[in-house]
Amino acid sequence: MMHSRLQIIPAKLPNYMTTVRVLIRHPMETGFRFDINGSAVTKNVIHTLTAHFEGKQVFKATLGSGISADPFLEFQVRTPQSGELVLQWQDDAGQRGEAKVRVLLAN
Amino acid sequence: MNLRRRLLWALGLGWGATPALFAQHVPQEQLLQPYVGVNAVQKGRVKLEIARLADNGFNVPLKVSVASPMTAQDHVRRLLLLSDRNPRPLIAAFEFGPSADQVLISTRVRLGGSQTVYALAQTSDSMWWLDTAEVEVTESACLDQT
Amino acid sequence: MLSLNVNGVNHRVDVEPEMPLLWVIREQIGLTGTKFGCGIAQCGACTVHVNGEPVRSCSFPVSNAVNQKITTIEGLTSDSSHPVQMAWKALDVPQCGYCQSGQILAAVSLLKRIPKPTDKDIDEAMTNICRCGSYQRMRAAIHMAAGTGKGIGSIIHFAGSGVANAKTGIPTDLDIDH
Amino acid sequence: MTTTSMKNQNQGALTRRQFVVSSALASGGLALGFHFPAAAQSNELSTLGGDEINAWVVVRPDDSCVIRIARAEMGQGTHTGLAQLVAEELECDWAKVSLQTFTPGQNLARKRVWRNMSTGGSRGIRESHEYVRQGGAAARIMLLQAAAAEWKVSVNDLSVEKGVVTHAASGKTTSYGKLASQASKLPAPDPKSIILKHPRDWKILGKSPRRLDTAPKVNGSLKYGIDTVLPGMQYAAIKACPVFGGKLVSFDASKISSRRGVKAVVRVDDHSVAVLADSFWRAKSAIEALPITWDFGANAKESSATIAERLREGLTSTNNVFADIDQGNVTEAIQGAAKKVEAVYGTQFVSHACMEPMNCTARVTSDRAEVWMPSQNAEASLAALSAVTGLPLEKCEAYNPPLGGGFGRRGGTQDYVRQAALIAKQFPGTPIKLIWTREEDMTQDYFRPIGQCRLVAGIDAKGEMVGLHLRVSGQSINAYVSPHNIVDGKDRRQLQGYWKDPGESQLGYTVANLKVEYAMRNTHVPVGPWRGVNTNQNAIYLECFIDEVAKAAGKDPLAFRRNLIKNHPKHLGVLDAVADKGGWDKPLAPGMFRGIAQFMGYGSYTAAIAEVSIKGNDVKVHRLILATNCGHAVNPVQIASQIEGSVAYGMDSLQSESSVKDGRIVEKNFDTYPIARMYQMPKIESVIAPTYDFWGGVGEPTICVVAPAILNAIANARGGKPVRMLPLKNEGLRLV
Repeated sequence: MMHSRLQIIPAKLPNYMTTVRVLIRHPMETGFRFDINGSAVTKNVIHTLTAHFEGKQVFKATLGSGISADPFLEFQVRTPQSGELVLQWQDDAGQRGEAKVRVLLAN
Repeated sequence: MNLRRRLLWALGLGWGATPALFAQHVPQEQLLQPYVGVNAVQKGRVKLEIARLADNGFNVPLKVSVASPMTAQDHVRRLLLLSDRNPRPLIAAFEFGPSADQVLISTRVRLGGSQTVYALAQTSDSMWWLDTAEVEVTESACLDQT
Repeated sequence: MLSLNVNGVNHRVDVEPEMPLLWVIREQIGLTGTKFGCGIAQCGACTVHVNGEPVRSCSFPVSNAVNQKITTIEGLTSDSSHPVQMAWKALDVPQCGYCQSGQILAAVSLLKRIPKPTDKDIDEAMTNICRCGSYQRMRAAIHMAAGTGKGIGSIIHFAGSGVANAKTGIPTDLDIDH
Repeated sequence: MTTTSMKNQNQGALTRRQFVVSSALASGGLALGFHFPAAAQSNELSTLGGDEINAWVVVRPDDSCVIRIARAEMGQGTHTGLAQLVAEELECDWAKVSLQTFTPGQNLARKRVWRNMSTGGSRGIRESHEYVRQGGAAARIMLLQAAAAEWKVSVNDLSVEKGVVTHAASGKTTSYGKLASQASKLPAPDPKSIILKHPRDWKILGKSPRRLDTAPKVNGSLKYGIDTVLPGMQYAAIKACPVFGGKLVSFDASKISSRRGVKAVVRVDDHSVAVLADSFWRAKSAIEALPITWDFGANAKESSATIAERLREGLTSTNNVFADIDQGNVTEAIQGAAKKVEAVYGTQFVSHACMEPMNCTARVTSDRAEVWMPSQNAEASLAALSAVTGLPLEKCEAYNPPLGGGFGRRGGTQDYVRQAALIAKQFPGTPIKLIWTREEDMTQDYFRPIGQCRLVAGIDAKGEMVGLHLRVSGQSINAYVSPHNIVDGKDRRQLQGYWKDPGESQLGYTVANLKVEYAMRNTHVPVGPWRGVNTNQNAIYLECFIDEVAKAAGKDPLAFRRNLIKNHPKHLGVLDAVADKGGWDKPLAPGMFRGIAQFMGYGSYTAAIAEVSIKGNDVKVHRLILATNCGHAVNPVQIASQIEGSVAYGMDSLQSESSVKDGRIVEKNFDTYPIARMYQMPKIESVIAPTYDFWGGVGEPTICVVAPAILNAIANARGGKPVRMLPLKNEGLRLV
């Protein structure tokens, strides 16, 4: 299973925005590469990544072969109170990944 | 059928015709049409930051933000990153709920040759906003035909 | 400390005796006209004169050069006025130019040995590599410098509809001041 | 990261001003009138004491004109040719022209006003002739407008010659130097209003003024990238895993750290290690003594034999093959033919072997990064530096002196720049000069790809070729360097020269039943563009085979070609030109044999005739006549230079080989890798046959016809026995 690196910069008042930085180890195989015998290497990219906060979807990314290998994404989610942030992703081969982090609201 | 294929088709170059030696640039109207339909697209609100030169196009840092109050009445619904020259034009699409407070995305993209990158946002009033950036991908001089 | 005479100037250098003369000239003395090409005395880009004889300095220990008279391209003339240099300029011999310091020094010592060389003499003496392939012009320039009257230089024919266009002023023959 | 400590780490820290002064001294020997930015003090480009009329032209009070040149100069005379283009429209005095180059940072700061800075694909002139001529014309118009305003006359009543403006009616004259200041303040004319001169009116173009960059090349004063000297600079020697794809496991720095001058041993990336010392020779000697453990990986099993086997499979396989041309019915045509000819040709990996080995000097601090390097594309170097250091482009700069050869090696592949930056990053402020040994240069290249080609032809009773089936099986450059450029999985680039599309590299022959296929079969060896790219191999396959077919048909090779090529008048034109000037129908001395070939590449049409004799195993090429129709002939003597040079490069296609054993390249230096030398060179004649209705390239197109012309002559000398698998040594032959 893939390994991810997840960093969050928790929200500060007054706007309750938490910055999420995620880097996922994944080749993001484009389907355009060829192997030694001239066969196309099967496309396999992480096509969806979602973020849920306290069970509610707060962000969704649909990704394609235009995203680099070992995809990196930085975005913001609104976290009005402390709670659990869950990142989930899935690739074309059906592999799933998940990372959870507890957001503690700084006061 | 991807968009480029569709274009070739429209130009009567679909089946049987030899493929272009290199991927061609897709004109803005045709690139955006599948997403915006007949709706107008305005410059503004979106800010796309990307270096003017990219070493090989495999790993190009990109930053995009959308100015929006992000209230229940006025927020960014979707943000699309599009390439006018990649084999697949849609690089990524992002969806935000009204609970988001600001839109600021950083990522790294693959660019298949020198091209224009488009950041296209739709706000909750269904309006489309656009920013573009030209990137020179410095590939092998003997190969690239741009 | 080793004592070296390069282009008539004495230098004292603190280097290992086995350090090749090339690197002493380029890095210790700071004359960069002598080039590194292969490091094994194959290409001749590093050619210098030691007591007037061509030497491939990349494979020539500096200790062998002590108390000898070393001449690099910079020391050949102060104003590029050597007949070989003049001929090189007249025929626009260099392309990228990287090998030319070595080529010119090889040609100079050939002409010193054989003032009126034949093509065969040139083939035997000019063994340096030019990757751009400026050989034909080098050969012509050597003949020019030697005054043999045998230099063929570039042979250029104009042909095709370019000739038909000649009436409109497009050159049909070599139009140069060489 | 294993890094031993660096002595004198702050040695390289010095102010910008000090640096500029010292480098100006270092390049003091440059010829007057040649302005290379050894280091740019700012993003603003100097006007050298004159007035900038527009981005391309600066005029100084003494009437001298400085022409800005964007492209890299790597020997082809690109700078001189581009200056001729501008000067022609500017109507200035050529004797007073000098050149100024600039940095990619300066290009970016002005929103890329000078556009593409790269030289490659024989594109330096053919791609930019229009906008640089417009730049010259716009400057001329502004200078004339300034005169008209001063004299209060109509611009239409003015004439200009060699920078002297005359008003015929009043007899007034003035010169560009006096008008420059006023002209520089005028708005630029609308580019659409500019009409460029017809070639019949050319005064500087089409002539052969001497190159502007020769003088510093005959006295050693020209500074190449490898000659860069910065205060406090340290030298780096590098070693990458000899097996491509292998990894660096570890190294024992303690074994060399006490050697004289050695400062540090550093891991550069996952497959290379470098030694830093106070002299390159010390760094090089130390790295040769450094114990290194590599993980060679699976590729260590690869060899020339395993690669050849994979290529052979592709010649007849139904897997991973596509037809770029499939017209008529090739199978039926060949089956029904009176005679069938079949052959398999093969070409080898070859190295670029630029005379100036790969090198780059880098200085990196936390907020500024600079590189000095030989690069065909300075913007690519700048982008690579920015990517490696993580600093934005505005904080990076790349200085690009003339190159000691490029040949495709120093374009998009900026590996040596990345390495230097990765090393320099570890020693902030200390300039690091990385030099590759020749051994590193020849074993860590992006080689010309290896290939084989199977050709089958059918001849009817009249001796006409009624069917041709051609299949290339070999490594794809695009698959290695830019897979996204392969449209719909079909890498047409490998079929360069067999394309039906006109304009660039079009097949000149018309065959009713024709199939042209490509079977991609890759290797672990890195590949890239090698001067002429795929035209070299493809011309050998087709042009040697056409001779075989002509012989089988009992036809003269020229007459056979003329019949096949008749629908393509430009191809036919150069073929006829070379036959005429080469005296194809004239008898040869006993023991001498001729061969002919034609091909198209880089927008130009080329053909060659070779005259060869063979004594035992020794092949002597006596004479080569090469013809090109490059559209417009900007500088005929420089075109001849390129043609003459292409003979050496083409001959190396015949004799050089980078072979593979245990996953690595065997030939490491010029003792085992032959390069054409003086004694091997034939007498070369250039036939320049421009038709003045298009713009073609010059730096590459004639290379591809050299090898097949010689091979066809060799086959004739051997009683019709062709050499099909290169290099020549496979048949026991050598060039003498």
